[in-house]
Amino acid sequence: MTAQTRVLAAWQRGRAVALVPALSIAVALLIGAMIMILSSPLVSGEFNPTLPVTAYQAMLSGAFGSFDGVVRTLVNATPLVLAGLAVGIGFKAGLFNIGAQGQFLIGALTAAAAGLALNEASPFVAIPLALLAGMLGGLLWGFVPGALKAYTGAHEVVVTIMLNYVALAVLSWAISGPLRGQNVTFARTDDLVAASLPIFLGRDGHIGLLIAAVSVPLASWLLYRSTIGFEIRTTGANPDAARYAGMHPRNLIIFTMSLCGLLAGLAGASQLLGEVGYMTASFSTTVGFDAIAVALLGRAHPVGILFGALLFGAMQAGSGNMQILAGLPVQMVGVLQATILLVLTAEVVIRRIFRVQASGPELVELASVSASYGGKGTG
Amino acid sequence: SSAQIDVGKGLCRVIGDNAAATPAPITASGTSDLKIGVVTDVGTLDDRNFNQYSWEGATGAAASIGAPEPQAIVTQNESQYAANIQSFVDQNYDIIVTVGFAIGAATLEAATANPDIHFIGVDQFQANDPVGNYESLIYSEAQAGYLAGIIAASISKSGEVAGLGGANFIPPVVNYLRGFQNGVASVNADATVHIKYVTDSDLTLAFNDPAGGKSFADQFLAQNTDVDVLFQVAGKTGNGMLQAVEEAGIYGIGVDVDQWASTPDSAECIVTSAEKKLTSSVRTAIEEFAAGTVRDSNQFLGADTEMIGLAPYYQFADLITSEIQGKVDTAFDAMAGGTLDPCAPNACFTGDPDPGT
Amino acid sequence: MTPELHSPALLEMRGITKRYPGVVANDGISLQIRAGEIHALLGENGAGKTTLMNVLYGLAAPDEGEILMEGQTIKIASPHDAIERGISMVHQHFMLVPVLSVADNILLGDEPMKNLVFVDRSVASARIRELGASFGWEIDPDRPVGQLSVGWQQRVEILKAIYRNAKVLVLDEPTAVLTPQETKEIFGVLRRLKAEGYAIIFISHKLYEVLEIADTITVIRRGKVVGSRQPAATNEDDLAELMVGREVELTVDRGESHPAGSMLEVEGIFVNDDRGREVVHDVTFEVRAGEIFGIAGVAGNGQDELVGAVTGLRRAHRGTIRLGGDDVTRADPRRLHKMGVGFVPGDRQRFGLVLSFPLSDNLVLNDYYHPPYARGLVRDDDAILRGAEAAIARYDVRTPSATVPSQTLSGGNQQKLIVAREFEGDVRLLVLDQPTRGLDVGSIEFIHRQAIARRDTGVAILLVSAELDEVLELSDRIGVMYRGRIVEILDGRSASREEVGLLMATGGRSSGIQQQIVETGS
Amino acid sequence: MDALFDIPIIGLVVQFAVYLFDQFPIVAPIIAAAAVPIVLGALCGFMNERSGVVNIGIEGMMLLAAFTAWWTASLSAQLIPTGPGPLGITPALLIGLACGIGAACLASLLHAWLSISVRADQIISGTIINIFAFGITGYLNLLISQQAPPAAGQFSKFLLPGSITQLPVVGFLVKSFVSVGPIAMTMLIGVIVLQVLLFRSRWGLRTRAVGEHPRAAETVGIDVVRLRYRNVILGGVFAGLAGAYLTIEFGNAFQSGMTNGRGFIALAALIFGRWTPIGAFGAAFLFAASVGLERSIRIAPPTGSLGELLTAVPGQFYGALPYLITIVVLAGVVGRSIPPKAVGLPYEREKTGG
Ligand SMILES: Nc1ncnc2c1ncn2[C@@H]1O[C@H](COP(=O)(O)OP(=O)(O)OP(=O)(O)O)[C@@H](O)[C@H]1O
Ligand SMILES: Nc1ncnc2c1ncn2[C@@H]1O[C@H](COP(=O)(O)OP(=O)(O)OP(=O)(O)O)[C@@H](O)[C@H]1O
Ligand SMILES: [Mg+2]
Ligand SMILES: [Mg+2]
Repeated sequence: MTAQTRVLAAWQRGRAVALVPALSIAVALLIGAMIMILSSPLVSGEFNPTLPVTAYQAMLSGAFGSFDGVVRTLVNATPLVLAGLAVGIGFKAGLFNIGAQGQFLIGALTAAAAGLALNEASPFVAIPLALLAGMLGGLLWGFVPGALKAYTGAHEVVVTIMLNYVALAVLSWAISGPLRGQNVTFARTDDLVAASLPIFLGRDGHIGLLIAAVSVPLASWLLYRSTIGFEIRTTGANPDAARYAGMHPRNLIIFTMSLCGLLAGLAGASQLLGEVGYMTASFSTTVGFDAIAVALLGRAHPVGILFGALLFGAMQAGSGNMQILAGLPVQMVGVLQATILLVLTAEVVIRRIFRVQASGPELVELASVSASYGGKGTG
Repeated sequence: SSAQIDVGKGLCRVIGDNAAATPAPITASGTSDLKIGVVTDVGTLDDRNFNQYSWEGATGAAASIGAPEPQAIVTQNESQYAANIQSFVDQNYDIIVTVGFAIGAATLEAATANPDIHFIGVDQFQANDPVGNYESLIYSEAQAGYLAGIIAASISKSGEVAGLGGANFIPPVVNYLRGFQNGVASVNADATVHIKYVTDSDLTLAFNDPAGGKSFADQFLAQNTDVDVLFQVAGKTGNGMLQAVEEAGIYGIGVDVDQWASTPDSAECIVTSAEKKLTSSVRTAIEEFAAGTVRDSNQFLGADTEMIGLAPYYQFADLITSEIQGKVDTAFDAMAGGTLDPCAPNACFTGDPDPGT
Repeated sequence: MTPELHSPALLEMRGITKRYPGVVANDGISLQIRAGEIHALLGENGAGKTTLMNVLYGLAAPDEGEILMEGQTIKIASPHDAIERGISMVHQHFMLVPVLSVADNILLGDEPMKNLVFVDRSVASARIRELGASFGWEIDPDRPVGQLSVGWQQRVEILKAIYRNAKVLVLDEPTAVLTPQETKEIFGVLRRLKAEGYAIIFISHKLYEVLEIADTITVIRRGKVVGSRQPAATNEDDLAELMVGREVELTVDRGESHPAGSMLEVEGIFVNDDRGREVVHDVTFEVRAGEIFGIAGVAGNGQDELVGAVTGLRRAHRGTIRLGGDDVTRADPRRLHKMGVGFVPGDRQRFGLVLSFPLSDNLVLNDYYHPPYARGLVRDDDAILRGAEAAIARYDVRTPSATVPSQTLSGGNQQKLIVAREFEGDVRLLVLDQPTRGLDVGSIEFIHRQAIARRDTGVAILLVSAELDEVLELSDRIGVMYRGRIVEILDGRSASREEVGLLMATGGRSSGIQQQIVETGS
Repeated sequence: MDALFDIPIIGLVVQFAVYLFDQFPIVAPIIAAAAVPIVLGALCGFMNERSGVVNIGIEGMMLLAAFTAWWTASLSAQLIPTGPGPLGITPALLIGLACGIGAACLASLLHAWLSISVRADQIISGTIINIFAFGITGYLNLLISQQAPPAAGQFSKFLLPGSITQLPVVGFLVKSFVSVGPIAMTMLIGVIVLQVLLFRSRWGLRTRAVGEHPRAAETVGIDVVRLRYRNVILGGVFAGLAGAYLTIEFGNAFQSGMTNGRGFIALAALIFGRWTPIGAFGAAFLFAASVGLERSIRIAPPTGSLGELLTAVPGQFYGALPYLITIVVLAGVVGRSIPPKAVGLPYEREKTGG
């Protein structure tokens, strides 16, 4: 193969993969534009057909218009990548992890606890240990539903929903009790000093970014190149066959849920140590829930998740400008995200409209997700 | 006096032809090209609380100084505080109002980094060397709660009143309620005051769950049938509590703003509200800055500056006798003069979660 | 007996063509069926028999062609239309809802109602009992179907089809899971229905059955009708050749076996099923290296659980299992595999394959973790692919490549894939559970040959099959399983069909009266 | 009695039992009222999942309905200002209720189209509905709040004479289930009717068949696609009722995001209740009762040694209590809930089973 044909082939492959998502996003933005135009009298008191242009321009400039904006996009995407993997890898094992939210919070909490304990230590000690603590905290919060599913059959959807709420209670207890800071006026910890992640890129590009960046190929490797990944995917696609093949679906369920928890916990730790710098009893976030959308957007594939997280991160980064310059309520971002996901999901329609051929049996990837919610459970 | 409504204990009254004082339309006193931005706390802009009233203060100020319409960025999670402030910085805004104590640290950082921008922090406090371009507004909720307590003790027939809060680890909530408790005690030392909180952990339940608030208050009133005055400090969750008050036919007391006007659906039962004048304090801070006045970095806002107080009584005007009003006025003046501590004998927020009573 | 050949056709299919991506499943097929006729369809796996019936039943829309009933063109767009027209079908795979009762399954879609909303189960139950009784079946309409043996499920399917007062009855491989006795019984029913004027389409891979029951036999190959025969004017070899397009050896010559020492020893084991009921009681047998030990039995007599215990998918709660002298009673599938146990599972799609995975991954399903397919935790995709291509070639798996998902393979090729995986390597014991279920003569021949070849290399083979002929053809010794026990072990070469069939059906060698006693006694 | 209280450990148990016995009748009606939207949400899930369609979009459907019901009721109250009739019914509220149900049904139609016709992953479809509902209701609510219409009021309770609601032993049951508003009544009726229909009607039989083995259902002439569409859209009615309950019966105002996870709790109740209406009802009540217990310990803690013990525990523990109880019961008692076999699997008509 000459270099030229190789480039051509790569281009064609890229086109095949990216064409439909790109078209879908375009269509979704059009739909979003229509919603904006229709609601413009409520925004500015008069009908304003150029509102979408203003809004999208503002968003784009916020997310990509400056170096800092780009970094902000990356920083926003960081926890989404990690938590998105926490949901996506679960999907691969046939597990629906609605609990990334709770795992995220517990991870942030345990990272904060470790960081506080090591506030006097050297960053070279404090940072790795705090991150590790975050991972372990999240791991525990994933282990519980995994073990309950494996040994009692308790549906992970129920258990993880419940554990999300329990996490809030644990968090509040810890922050207003044992971890409360010395000189603070409300329930929060002292500032984390030694364990806070160094900034290496622009204004707020902390090294959590690198962790997320590395986690994508690692997850890919784990799922598609390692034997454990093969076991995870086999368990997800056909737990009976996994047992037959000498794998141990119960252990795999526990392992995978724990791994998911670990990733979500790492997301929490990275956001806490890299962005916030202290923990409050009301540490609020929607990362765990956004992660579900990101994982679905990325079709549970690590690379897809990366792109999904970047998209969501960019929208978040641009949302400030959208509010300032277009005066649109922040909820418009949610509307746009839902629309993008909708159009991508109904991609058959997009294919029909734009006459794009399907590139192959790629839907297989996700086939086990909702199936595993139901009758195909593991014994 | 207005007709009673025959529901529950029958204490609520038909509103009649009372009307909320419509604020005078603001006329611009000149023009200004100051760009004003508001970064809210986590939540929504229409929370009928901090976010909304700070925002209204900003729009009011913009109108009065003739500045362009302010813009707001709604924070959706705690990690975005700094980024949202930065968005305004990047757009070259002149005044940035940040709302809520939790955003204080990010505000301080931004103020230090951007000495040319004026920051106003609602419900914030600078403990260390205050920064010149950062004005933090601290309200004395305890004083407002104290006044509400005087009213509650005076109008209660059973001598049993309640203060229900959203979360027991949020300082303003605890301050309101402990002030309330002290106010009640100042009038009737034998009165029973229940202080209860919806949650110790979940802020959504605490402030953003009207249905949960109604359930909570329903249950509270079912288990404490003698309570006939209820003061709530719980944001939207509190709005649900006011509905429970209405169904129980007892007296309710609003919080933060004149809830008789802001939650008209429960107005029949709202005797008054413990007000903290968010809107006018934010507006004043902006107007003063625009006028070039240099003010203290920590603005303690209380009775002395009339930034706390009680809302009108409307249909309950005749319930509040001049004797009661006299007690209110006396306490107000004493607090303004610094001779009355609303946080005694029961201490206000100490940093620990308030266990309630 | 034979209906008038010139009486007008009740049903006619004309020039039916049905294309699926890459396959022409039916290619201009025409067919005529008269009332009172049993018309058999024969053909290899994938010949298009089921597709043709799906077209008739409204489950598949034909690309070309038309259907006529009593001379009139009719349109059948859905099963609903078909049922309206008096067409009923017993499908190749059970179309029963396991959690529903027998009665609910039968009346589903045609429910007798009371008070406009409620299903009138009492009326239906009475009718079902009555209908069953007319065939000599004692049916409990309230039992969940999932609790019935396959034989009884098949009877329920037939009742379901007849319950709707059909004129045309289609039976797609109804006897595949039945014992000879049950098949006889069903044939009795079919003859009676024929006499009542039903037009019956009967599909089977078993040539002697077709010869026994059919009035007309139509053979389909690759979607085309390749010939029609009267039973009297043909024989099994002729039909097989017509089906496959070449000469087929219907029975593989099993040759001489030279058993050596004992490889698998099963001693007094007791095993429970999923619901915790003990369904294998005190089973003892051994399989020697270089011999095929067949277990015959009607499905649902504890074979699944026995196989589960031997392959490590279940635990025997009493007794011991030894492999080459080592105690493996509590070994898990991984350990057994390492010790040289190959296992072709009965439910290939549930246990044997991950349908969404490529062939290559399926070929390493239980060897993915060690060299040459993996080093440490890292899979070696090249080695996996090379291994797969070699296996595909060696076992003649028909597929465009080793990387397509295995769900795109035909059933026979899926089974060959599993055989390719399990027969390879240092195997000492092969457990073959229903290895040829649903396969056509060509595939059966292939798999039987492979099994004998492995036996001849000294592998011990445990063959479990509800297919009596298969057990008889291959086994050196035969254990008959009945109600969780091995009731007798016979010599494979001298045992007769009738003898084993009777043991399978009654657990004993005596006549029907004693059978009653055995049944009520347990 | 007091003697019993002093026995170590057993005494605490006895005290706890007495405490529950004392407080339960008082709190029961409040528990029931809190359970209504959860049960209704679970009924929506029931309609979907029994016919083989996963629905994790209950939350979003409820939120859409809550907003639409409230908004349209408010708008029509301005157009048709009428006094309330029995049960507080006004034309405006009825219009609101209808529109709320309509909105949830529209969302259900989208869900049906994506899950059944497009054959998309059903979990994605539900997620879309959740995100969209959260976004659009928050967006519109903020935009209209500048000129927010006054609320249209709310349905009121069916008032019975005190002699009935004060009856010993059963009075609280009457108060919990009979002396309630119209939507809450619908809930109870819905549970009973659906439970009966599921096992005894033609619709129920067919629904179960389609949820377990759609192909078998198709082969007996049942139109799987149509039945699924119908059930999913009908499920929207229950989500609509659940949402409307929050804004025009239990309360009378809308707040952005006000369902606060009740739709997810409903999903949990459905799974917990093993996909039956009665089971979901029981699970929702267990959950609401746990919340009631949690609040009871905050509001009116028991006295005596039990009270001392309970107040010594950090308050957050009680906040987590309802969720912990759910987990423990699910893992310890209920164990594996076996879902309808075909749930989550898109149905393709012309697909042969290999
Ligand atoms: N839904 C479908 N999509 C694609 N191909 C199909 C479909 N249904 C059947 N086919 C193909 O059509 C051909 C005929 O299949 P059919 O099931 O009719 O065979 P058959 O004669 O019944 O075989 P068997 O003896 O195995 O039951 C096969 O190649 C099969 O793979
Ligand atoms: N559902 C399907 N999707 C894609 N391709 C299919 C499908 N079904 C069948 N095929 C293709 O059609 C080819 C022929 O399949 P078919 O079922 O006709 O084989 P067959 O003749 O029945 O073989 P066997 O005798 O082994 O069962 C398969 O090899 C496969 O590539
Ligand atoms: Mg085939
Ligand atoms: Mg067939």
